[in-house]
Amino acid sequence: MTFDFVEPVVFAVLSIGVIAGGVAVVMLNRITAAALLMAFTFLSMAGMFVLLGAETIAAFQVLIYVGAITVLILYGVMFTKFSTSPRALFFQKQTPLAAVFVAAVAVPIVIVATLSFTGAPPRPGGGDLPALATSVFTDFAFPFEIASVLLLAAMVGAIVLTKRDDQEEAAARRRR
Amino acid sequence: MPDYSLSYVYVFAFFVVGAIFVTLLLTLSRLVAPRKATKEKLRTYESGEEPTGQAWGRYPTHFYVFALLFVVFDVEVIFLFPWAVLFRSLGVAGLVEVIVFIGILVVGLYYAWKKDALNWY
Amino acid sequence: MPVGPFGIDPLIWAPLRLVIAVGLALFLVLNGALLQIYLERKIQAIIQDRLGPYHVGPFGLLQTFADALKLISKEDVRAAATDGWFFVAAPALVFCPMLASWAVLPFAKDIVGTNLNIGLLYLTTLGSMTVLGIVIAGWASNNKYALVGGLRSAGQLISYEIPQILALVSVALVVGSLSMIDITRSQTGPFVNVLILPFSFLIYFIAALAETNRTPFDLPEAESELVAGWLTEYSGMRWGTMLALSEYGNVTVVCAIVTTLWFGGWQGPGVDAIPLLGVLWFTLKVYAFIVVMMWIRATLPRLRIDQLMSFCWKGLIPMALVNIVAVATLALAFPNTLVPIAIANWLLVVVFVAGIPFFQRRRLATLRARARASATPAVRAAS
Amino acid sequence: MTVPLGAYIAVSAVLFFTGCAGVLVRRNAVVILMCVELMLNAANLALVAFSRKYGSIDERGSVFVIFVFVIAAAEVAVGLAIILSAYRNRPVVDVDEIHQMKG
Repeated sequence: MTFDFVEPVVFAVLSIGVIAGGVAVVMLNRITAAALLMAFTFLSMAGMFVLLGAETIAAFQVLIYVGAITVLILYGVMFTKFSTSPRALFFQKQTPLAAVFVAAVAVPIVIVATLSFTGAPPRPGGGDLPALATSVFTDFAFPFEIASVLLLAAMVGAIVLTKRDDQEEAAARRRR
Repeated sequence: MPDYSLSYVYVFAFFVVGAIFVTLLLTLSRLVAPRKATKEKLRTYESGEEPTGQAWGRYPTHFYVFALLFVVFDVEVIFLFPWAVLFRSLGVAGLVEVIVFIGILVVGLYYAWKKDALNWY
Repeated sequence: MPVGPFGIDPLIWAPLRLVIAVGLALFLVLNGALLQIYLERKIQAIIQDRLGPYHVGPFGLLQTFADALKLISKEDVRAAATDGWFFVAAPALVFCPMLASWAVLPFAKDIVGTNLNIGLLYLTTLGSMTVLGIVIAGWASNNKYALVGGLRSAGQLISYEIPQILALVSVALVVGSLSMIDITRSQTGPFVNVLILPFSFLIYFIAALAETNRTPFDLPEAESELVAGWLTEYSGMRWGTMLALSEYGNVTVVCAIVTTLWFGGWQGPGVDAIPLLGVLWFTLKVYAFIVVMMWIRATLPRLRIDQLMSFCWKGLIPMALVNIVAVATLALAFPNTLVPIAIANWLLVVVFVAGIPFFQRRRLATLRARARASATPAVRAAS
Repeated sequence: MTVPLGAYIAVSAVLFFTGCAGVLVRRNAVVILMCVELMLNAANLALVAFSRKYGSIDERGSVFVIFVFVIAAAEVAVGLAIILSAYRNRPVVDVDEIHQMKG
């Protein structure tokens, strides 16, 4: 008995999940629903990484995207009041224009990409962590340090942006 | 099937069993439990006070700083795990890199501390 | 013909292993919830010199069964203002990651769901998924208490996740692998990891108390302040899955992680002769930690939210980073022995435990000074 | 039977252009951030797929994915901070109305 049919089936299910989630994020009016479906897309994407044999990347994907970024975005949704009327969420004039533009660029690229990369399957098997660690800490040591500087800049910038407002608000409260 | 695929089939099976289990429990409860909804019963519970307005609105942004710091340190962690597994073969160079990395992020933590962003009002 | 563990054909053993692992996990979660609620009530009662449940069954043992039956047959009230699908999906979002954690936790030699290469990373990942369920639950309730409770709970969970993960990293540093089986096997005989890494154990255990909303960090669902926080609008079995099953399940999971990482997992006397004895040792160790958690609940008062946050960000996280750097440096400097790491770690424990009262006193002094400075002249004259 | 590389690239491209359309069409700033995340994720899929296929043992492509994670986290953190900051001054998250608040 062989289980060769499993991989294409799993791939098909995951790709439907990824694309349906992505389309839902674009189409849905309710932001919380969009955020949750974005998390769903990320989870399906993690499944694809597992299918490709990149288990470490899949774990990082869930850790960063589902665990951190989605929560951050949900926080952002909660701190802003959004309009619930459906038409308020879309540009009115640009919509057909954008659709035509994206379709014109996307369709050829998708077709070319699909047809040009046939051939041997990716190598599953997992165990990509040692290779990853070696690359990051030897060849990519400098980008690695730059990454920390980038994170520091993001941290400082975001704190400045949110803190300034807190002080202003506190000052306003004191004046009142 | 290779061992690798099998492991993740197991992981997936655990998730599916969890979902099925929750659904079963809730269905069982739905079959057994009475359902007599009244208008008063379905009102939002606000400690016995009259509920006023919706809860969805603006909340102060100091919550946000913690989420932000969490994201930054979470990203730090994804570098620490590969390093922790291989740090014996990476040797002193890897250790120095990671210490510099942690050091730069600790500067950010110190900045948040001094900016009074680590206080929850 | 290849022969798998226990002399069973591998082709049969593979699905059988899955069934055993899922079954054991579900059994532990269900049973654990029932038993832990009973234990919690009984231990609280003993410590507070009360009787606790004693009516239903011998020693009140059947009390929680009765409670569970009551929960199932209770009306499931869904307030009109709640947000449809999210409200329904939240319990599953909290429950599934908890159950999936059991996939990599070894009950005994060969009795484990799977042996992932990235077991520790997988556990961290699942821990971070729970937060999503809680935020969604708080949001979907459309209730101010629930939303504030959800935000507070999420803030607490994400904050304490960092020291938790950092503690795990220090274990990975010493063992050199992320696989739970390898970590268990690396602790032979009496030399369990807690002797080498007591400080990371301490950090993990404190953070785990916060992650599972146990006292002294149970303020996301503080009944007296937030009318049970993000669970306010949940009732009936929905509440049962959220709180009774998931929360107590999470308690069991973190205790199992502590057992596997720092206390040798299923290893114990007589395991080599009878492998199934490992399940017993594992369960006993897990329950020992659960009892410790209940003891802590009876002993310590609840923290305030700002104390909680500053304890994490100003105390635990810097100390955990120091711990990682110290462990890595010493492991590179003395590649053949773990004794320096152990000494450094015990020193860190002493510093940490001695430092808390010191910093507390200094903080109180600054607070008093600030209060004195900001007081009005009349108050100052009066005092 | 296995999945060819082209299938992964196709999924990646479709997701990328979905995100692209979202950025162009939506006017809610938070949703635009989400769509940018989708695009980054699509790029990740392509990177990992190519890395598994053509990369030698050192996984260069996957390393880039890790750096993409860093950038995505930084971007969302600062982006949301800007949105919240703009929102503080005037309670609006629609990008075509934010330009009204000059100075």
